[in-house]
Amino acid sequence: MTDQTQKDFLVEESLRRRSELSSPENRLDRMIEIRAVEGKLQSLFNDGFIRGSTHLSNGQEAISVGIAATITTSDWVTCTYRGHGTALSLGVTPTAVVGEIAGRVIGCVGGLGGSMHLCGVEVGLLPTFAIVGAGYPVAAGAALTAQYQGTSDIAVAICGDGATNIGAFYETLNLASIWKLPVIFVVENNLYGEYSRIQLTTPIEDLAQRADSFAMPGVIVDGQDLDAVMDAMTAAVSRARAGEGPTLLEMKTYRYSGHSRADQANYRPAGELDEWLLRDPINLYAHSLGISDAELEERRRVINAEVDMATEVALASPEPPIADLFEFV
Amino acid sequence: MTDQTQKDFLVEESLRRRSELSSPENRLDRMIEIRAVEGKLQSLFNDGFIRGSTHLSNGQEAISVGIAATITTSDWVTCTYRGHGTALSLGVTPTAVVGEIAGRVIGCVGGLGGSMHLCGVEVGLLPTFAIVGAGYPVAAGAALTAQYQGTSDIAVAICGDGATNIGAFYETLNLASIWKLPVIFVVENNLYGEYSRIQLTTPIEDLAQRADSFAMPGVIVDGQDLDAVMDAMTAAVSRARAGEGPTLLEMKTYRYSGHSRADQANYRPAGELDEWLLRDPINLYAHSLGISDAELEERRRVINAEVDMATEVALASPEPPIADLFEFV
Amino acid sequence: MPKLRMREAVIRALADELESDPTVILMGEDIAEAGGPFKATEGLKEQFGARRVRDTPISEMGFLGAAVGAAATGLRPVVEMMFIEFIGVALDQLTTEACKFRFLSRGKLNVPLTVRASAGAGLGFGCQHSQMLDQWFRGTSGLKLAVPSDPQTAYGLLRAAIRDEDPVIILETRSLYGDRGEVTLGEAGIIPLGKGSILRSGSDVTVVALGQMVKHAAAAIQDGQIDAELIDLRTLIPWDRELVLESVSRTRRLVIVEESPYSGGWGTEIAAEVSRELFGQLLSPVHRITLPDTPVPYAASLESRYLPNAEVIRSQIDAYMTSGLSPEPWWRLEGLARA
Amino acid sequence: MPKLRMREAVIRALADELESDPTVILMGEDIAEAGGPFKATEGLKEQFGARRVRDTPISEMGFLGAAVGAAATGLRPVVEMMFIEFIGVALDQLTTEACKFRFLSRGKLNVPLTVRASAGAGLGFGCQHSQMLDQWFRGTSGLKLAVPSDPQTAYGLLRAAIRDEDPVIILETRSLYGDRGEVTLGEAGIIPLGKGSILRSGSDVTVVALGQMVKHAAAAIQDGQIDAELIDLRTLIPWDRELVLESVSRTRRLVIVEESPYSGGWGTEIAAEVSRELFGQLLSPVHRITLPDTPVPYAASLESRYLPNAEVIRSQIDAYMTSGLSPEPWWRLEGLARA
Ligand SMILES: Cc1ncc(C[n+]2csc(CCOP(=O)(O)OP(=O)(O)O)c2C)c(N)n1
Ligand SMILES: Cc1ncc(C[n+]2csc(CCOP(=O)(O)OP(=O)(O)O)c2C)c(N)n1
Ligand SMILES: [Mg+2]
Ligand SMILES: [Mg+2]
Repeated sequence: MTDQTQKDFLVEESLRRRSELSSPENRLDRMIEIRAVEGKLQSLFNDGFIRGSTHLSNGQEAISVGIAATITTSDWVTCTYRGHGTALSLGVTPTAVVGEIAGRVIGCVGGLGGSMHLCGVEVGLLPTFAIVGAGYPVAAGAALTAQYQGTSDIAVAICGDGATNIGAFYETLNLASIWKLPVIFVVENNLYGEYSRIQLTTPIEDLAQRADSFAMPGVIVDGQDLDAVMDAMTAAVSRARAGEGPTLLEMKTYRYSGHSRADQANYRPAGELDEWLLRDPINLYAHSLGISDAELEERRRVINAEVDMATEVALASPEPPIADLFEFV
Repeated sequence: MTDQTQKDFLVEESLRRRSELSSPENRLDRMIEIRAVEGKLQSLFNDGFIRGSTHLSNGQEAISVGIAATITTSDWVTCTYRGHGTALSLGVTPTAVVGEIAGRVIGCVGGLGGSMHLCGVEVGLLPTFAIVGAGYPVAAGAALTAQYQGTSDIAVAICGDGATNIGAFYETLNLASIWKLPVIFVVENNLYGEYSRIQLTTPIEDLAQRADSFAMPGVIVDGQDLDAVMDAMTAAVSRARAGEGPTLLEMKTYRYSGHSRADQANYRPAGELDEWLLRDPINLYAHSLGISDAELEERRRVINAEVDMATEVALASPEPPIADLFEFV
Repeated sequence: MPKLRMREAVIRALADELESDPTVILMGEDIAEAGGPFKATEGLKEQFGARRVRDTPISEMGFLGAAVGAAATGLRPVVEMMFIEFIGVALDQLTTEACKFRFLSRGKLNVPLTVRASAGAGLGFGCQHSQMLDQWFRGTSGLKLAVPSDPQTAYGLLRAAIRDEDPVIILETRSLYGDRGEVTLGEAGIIPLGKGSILRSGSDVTVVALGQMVKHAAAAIQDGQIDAELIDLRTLIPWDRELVLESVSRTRRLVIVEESPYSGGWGTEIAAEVSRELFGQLLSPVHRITLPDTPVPYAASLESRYLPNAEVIRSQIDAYMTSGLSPEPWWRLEGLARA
Repeated sequence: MPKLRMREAVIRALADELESDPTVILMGEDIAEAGGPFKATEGLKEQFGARRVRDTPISEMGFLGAAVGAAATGLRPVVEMMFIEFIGVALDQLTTEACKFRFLSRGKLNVPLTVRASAGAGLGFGCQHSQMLDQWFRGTSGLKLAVPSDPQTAYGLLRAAIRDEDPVIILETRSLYGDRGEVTLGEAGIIPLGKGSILRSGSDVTVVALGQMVKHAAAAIQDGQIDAELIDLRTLIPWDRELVLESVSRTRRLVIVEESPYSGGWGTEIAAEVSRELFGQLLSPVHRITLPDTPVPYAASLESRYLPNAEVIRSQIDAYMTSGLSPEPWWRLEGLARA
C-alpha cells in the first residue's frame, strides 16, 4: 500500500470503528483497546522508542467511549492533550494514534503533531489542545456553525477539573448560554490537575455547580459507569439538538497513572488508587453485560494482540518527509 | 507655588479629604462634589477643552463614597476607567482629577495618564485600569502583600457588571478564595456594559450568585443607599481583616449618563432613567440625614463654586514637559 | 466612485462580503445593536439580521475562540476587537490555536478568520488604548496582518482578508476612521494581501510607510523638493519584499516611517532584509523614523510629539539626504533618552 | 565552584534571593509541593515554607496579575510560567498592566516582578510547547528579557532579574535544564541585565547567539579554523548594543544565530542596527541563521532539522566567509519555502 492508500484506508477504518460502538460488546472492547494502547505507549516511552510527553487516560475509558457512542461523526469534539481515549473512541485507529506519537507519517497528523495533538477530522475530532482551556471556546464555535447552518449537529468540549479554574471556561459557558449553543461541556474530574489535588486549587467539590453562574444545567455523573455516562450524554445531546442550549456534565473519575509519563504520582494518598480500581470501568461494564472474568481475559488477550500488530504497522511507517514541515503552514 | 510644592500640597490635601469622610455631612458633600466634577468634565468635553474619552459615574456616587468611608488609606483599591467617583472619594482632589483629564502637570498622573488612568498612591488608589477585568487580579495581589506581611490591610477591586463575563474575574475569585485573601470584589451592576443591557450578555440577574462557584459569600446591596453600602462594606472589611477571606458585593445601581462622552444612551427603555432618578443617592442620603431641599441646594451651590475654582487651578497648570515622557518608563 | 469615510468603507466591505457569502458572520462587543463603538458596523445588523451580526459579552477569549471554532467548521467569521490591546487577554486563541490548525490537521482544516481591531495613537485615549501592537503577531507562521491607510485600502484589504483561507488581522488606525476618499467598490476594489503600492514614483529615496504614517509621509514629501518614491506597504505580514527591494535597488536609499517603537519596531525587519539583499548598493544606511520607546502619553502636547508628523518626517528625510547618514531621532538629539 | 545542572542553578538563584530578601516569593503551577514540572524549584517549599513558595490553580491571568499587584505593593514575586506559550492567556497583565505602572503613577509605583518560563524546541513537545515567543515581548517599553545559555547565566541573570526594580522575563531553554557546568555563586555570580559576554575572541567574524544556540554556535566554531568572536547576548531586551557594535566594528562581519523564525526573528533588530551604525564598514552583509517560518514539528527527524545545529551553523558560516555574501537558508536552497 502507498502511504496515501494506507491513509484512506485508515479514514474508512475510523468511520467503521465508530459505527461499531452501537453494540455494547464493542463498547467494552473499545475500552479494553484504549487500556491496551496506553499500556503499549507507556512501554514504548519507557524503552525510549518515543519521546516528548504523554498523558494517559487509563481509568477514564468509560467517559471517552460513552461520549463517542452517543454522538455522530458530524458532531465536533474538542479534547485535551489527554486525548488517547477520546481519539480511539471516536474511531481513530490504534495505528494512527501510535503512529502519531511515534512521529510517523502514518500517524493521524502525519507525525507533525505528536502526543498532545491528535486529530481525526473524519470522525469529528478537532486537533487536540495542549493549552488548558483552549478547547472550550473552539467547541462553542463549532456549535455556532451548526446552529447557524441549521443542522442538528452539536459540539462536545472535554476538559479536566483543573481546567475549570481558567478564564476561558467561564467565558465560554456564559457565551454558550447566552447564544443557546448546542454544546456539551464535559469535565473529567479525575481529582488532580497535574500533581495538585483538587482541594488545593479549587474551593468547591462539585464542579457541576459552576454551571449555575450561567443558568445552565450542571449534572454530576458517575464517570466509571459507561451506562451512566451514556444516559447523561444522551439527555444533554437531545437538549442540545432540540435547541435548548448547553449542559455541563461533571464526570467523577480517576486517572490510574500519573499526570504524564515521568510522574509516579507519589502525591496521592495511600490506598486511593486501590479504591478506585475497585470501580474500574472495564470491569464494571463487563459485569453489567454478564461477561465472565475468563471471557474478559480472552478479550483482553485478543485485543492486546491486535494492538501489538497495529503498533508494528505504526513503527514500520517512515518519519515524515521534510517537505511536510512547509506544506501545511 | 512651584509645581512640586503644589503637588505636595495636593497629596496632603488628599489625605485630609479622606479623613473627612468620617462625618455623614461630609459624605453627602463628597457625593455632591463628584456630581459637580463630572458635570464640569462633561461640559469641558462638550466645549472641546479636553479630548479622548470620559466615563461618568453619576448615579453611582454612594458606592464610591461608601467604599472610601469604610477602608483606610493603607488599604489598596483597583478601579476602572469609570473612576472619577472612586478617586474623589478616596481623597484625590478635584484639581488633580480635572487636571489629569485636561492633561496638565498638576493632574494626579501629571497628565501622562488621562481620563482612564487616575491614580492616588497616597490614598491607596492604584492606577485605574482601562482593560476590563485587569484590576481584579491586581487587587488580589495587593491583598496578598498585606496577608504576607501580616498587616491588617485589605484590597478592594471595583468593576462593572459586564466585567463579570471576563475570565480574569473568575480566575481571581478562585485564587482569592483558595488563598483566603483579604480582598473585596465590588461589582457596580449599573445594568449596562457599554451599550448592551445586561440581559443581552449575561444569563442571570443577580451577579452575587457568581460567588457560589468559589465558596465565597456573595451579597446583594442597594447601591443607591450610602448606609447600605457602608454596612455591607463594613461586614466584608471585618471579614477580610479577620483573615476569613474575600467577599463579593453586588451593588445594584445605575449610571445616569451614557457609557462614555459621545453616548446618548438611546438604547435605554423610556422611563428607566426617571425611575432611577427617584432613588438618587444624593437625595436619598440628604433626606436620611434630615437635610432640607433648600439646604441641599445651598450645599450644591457652594460645592459647585469650589469645583469651578478647582477647575480653574487645574486648567491654569501647564501641560507636562517632554522630559516627563521619558522619565517614568 | 462614491466618496466615503474610512469607517463607511469598512461597513461597505463587510456588507459586500455578507452579501456575497452566506457563511460570513460578524461578532464583537456592541457591533450589532449599537453599530460599533466607532460606527464601523453601523446598519449591518438592520440589513443582515442579528443571526449574522452578533453582539457578544465582554469575553475576548470566549468570542475570539468561538470564531476560531466556527471558522474551522465552515463559517467565515469577522471579529471586531474594539481596541487591539484587548487581544492581550485572548492572544492564545489566535496565535497558538488558530494559526496551528492547518498544521495540526495536516491540511484538513483551515481557519478563515478575520480579526479587525482599531489601533494607533493620536486621539488622547491613553497608554492602554493607543498602541499598534503589531509585534504581538510577528513571527507567527500562518498569520497575515494588514493596515489600511485610507478608505480604499480599508475596503479592499478587508474584503481580501475575509476571502483569505487563513487568519488575517486588520489593524484599522482609529484616527483615520473619519477620513474621506473615493472608493472603488466591488471586485475591482479588492486589494490583494501581501502587496504594497507605489503612491508616488521617485528616484532619490524610497519611503516606506504604513497606516496613518502614509498620510504624514505623503504630506512630508508633497512639495516635490525631494524626489522620493512613496510606498504604502498595506500588508505588514507578509510585507512586499519584491516591491520594496525593486524600489530601493533603484533609489539606493530607504526611509521607513513607522508607528512602532524604535526598539522592536517592524521596520527593523525591512531594514535587515534590505541591508542584506542590497548590500554594497545602498548610498546611505536604511533610516527608520519611529515612536520613542515609551508608553503612549495622554497630554495633547506630548502625544503630538510622540507620533511622527509630516514636519518631523520631512526634517528627518532632509537630514538623511543631506548627510548621507541615518540621523539620530529627536529624543537622542535632545538628550532625552538613549534608545 | 560547584558543578550544577542548569535547573539546580535556578534553584540556587531562587534560594539565595529568598534567603537574602524576605519580600521575595515564588508562585506557579506545581512549583511548591511537586518541586516544579522541570524540578527547577525542587526543595524550595521545604526550605522556605508554603507561605513563600506557592502553588497556584491553573489561572495564568489570575496569578500573574496577583504577582503584578503584589509587586506594586511591596513584594518581589517570581512567577513560573511552565511553558512560555501559557502567557498567551495572560499577556495583558504583563505588557499592558505591569509595564505601565511606573508611567501611570508618575514614578510612584514600580513592579519588581520576575517571570520565569521554560521555552524552546528540541524535546518533542510539539508546536504548542516548544516556542521561544520573545516577539510577544519586544517593543514593550519597561520590560526586560533575558535568556540563559548555561548554569552560570541561569544563576546570574535570575538573581539580577529578581533584584531589578521592573518586570523581567527569563526564558529558560528547557533543553538546557539538564546541562552541567561550574557556577560561581553569591554576589560574584550575579550577571547584570543588558550585558552580553564575549565567550571567544576572534577577528574575522562576530557570531552573536542566545540561549541554546550559544552552545551550538560554540560547537560550530570550536575547531578554530574560523577566527570567530562568539558573543552570548544573554539579555535580549535590551540587547548589548555597545558590545555587539564594538565587536563587529573590529571583525566587520556578523552572523546571528537565532532560535527565532526568519520572519520577525529577533536578529532583525540587531541586523538593522548594525547595518545602520557600521554602514560602509562591513565586509559582508549581516547574516542570520534562523528557524524556518513554520510551526515546531513533532517528529524527531523534522525537529532536528527545524532547530539549527552545529553542523548547519558551521556550513552557513563557511559559506558566508567564502562567498562574502549572506547564504540562503537551507529551505530556500532546497526549494521548500520562499521566506
Ligand atoms: C494555560 C495552561 N496552563 C498550564 C498548562 C500545563 N498543564 C497541562 S495539563 C495541566 C493540568 C490540567 O489538569 P486537569 O484540567 O484536571 O486535566 P487532567 O490533566 O487531569 O486531565 C496543566 C496545569 C497548560 N497546558 N496550559
Ligand atoms: C478586555 C476589554 N474588553 C473590552 C473593553 C471595552 N470596554 C470598556 S468599558 C466596557 C463596558 C464595561 O461594562 P461594565 O463592566 O458593566 O462597567 P461599566 O462601564 O458599566 O461601569 C467595555 C466593553 C475593554 N476596555 N477591555
Ligand atoms: Mg484533572
Ligand atoms: Mg455596567
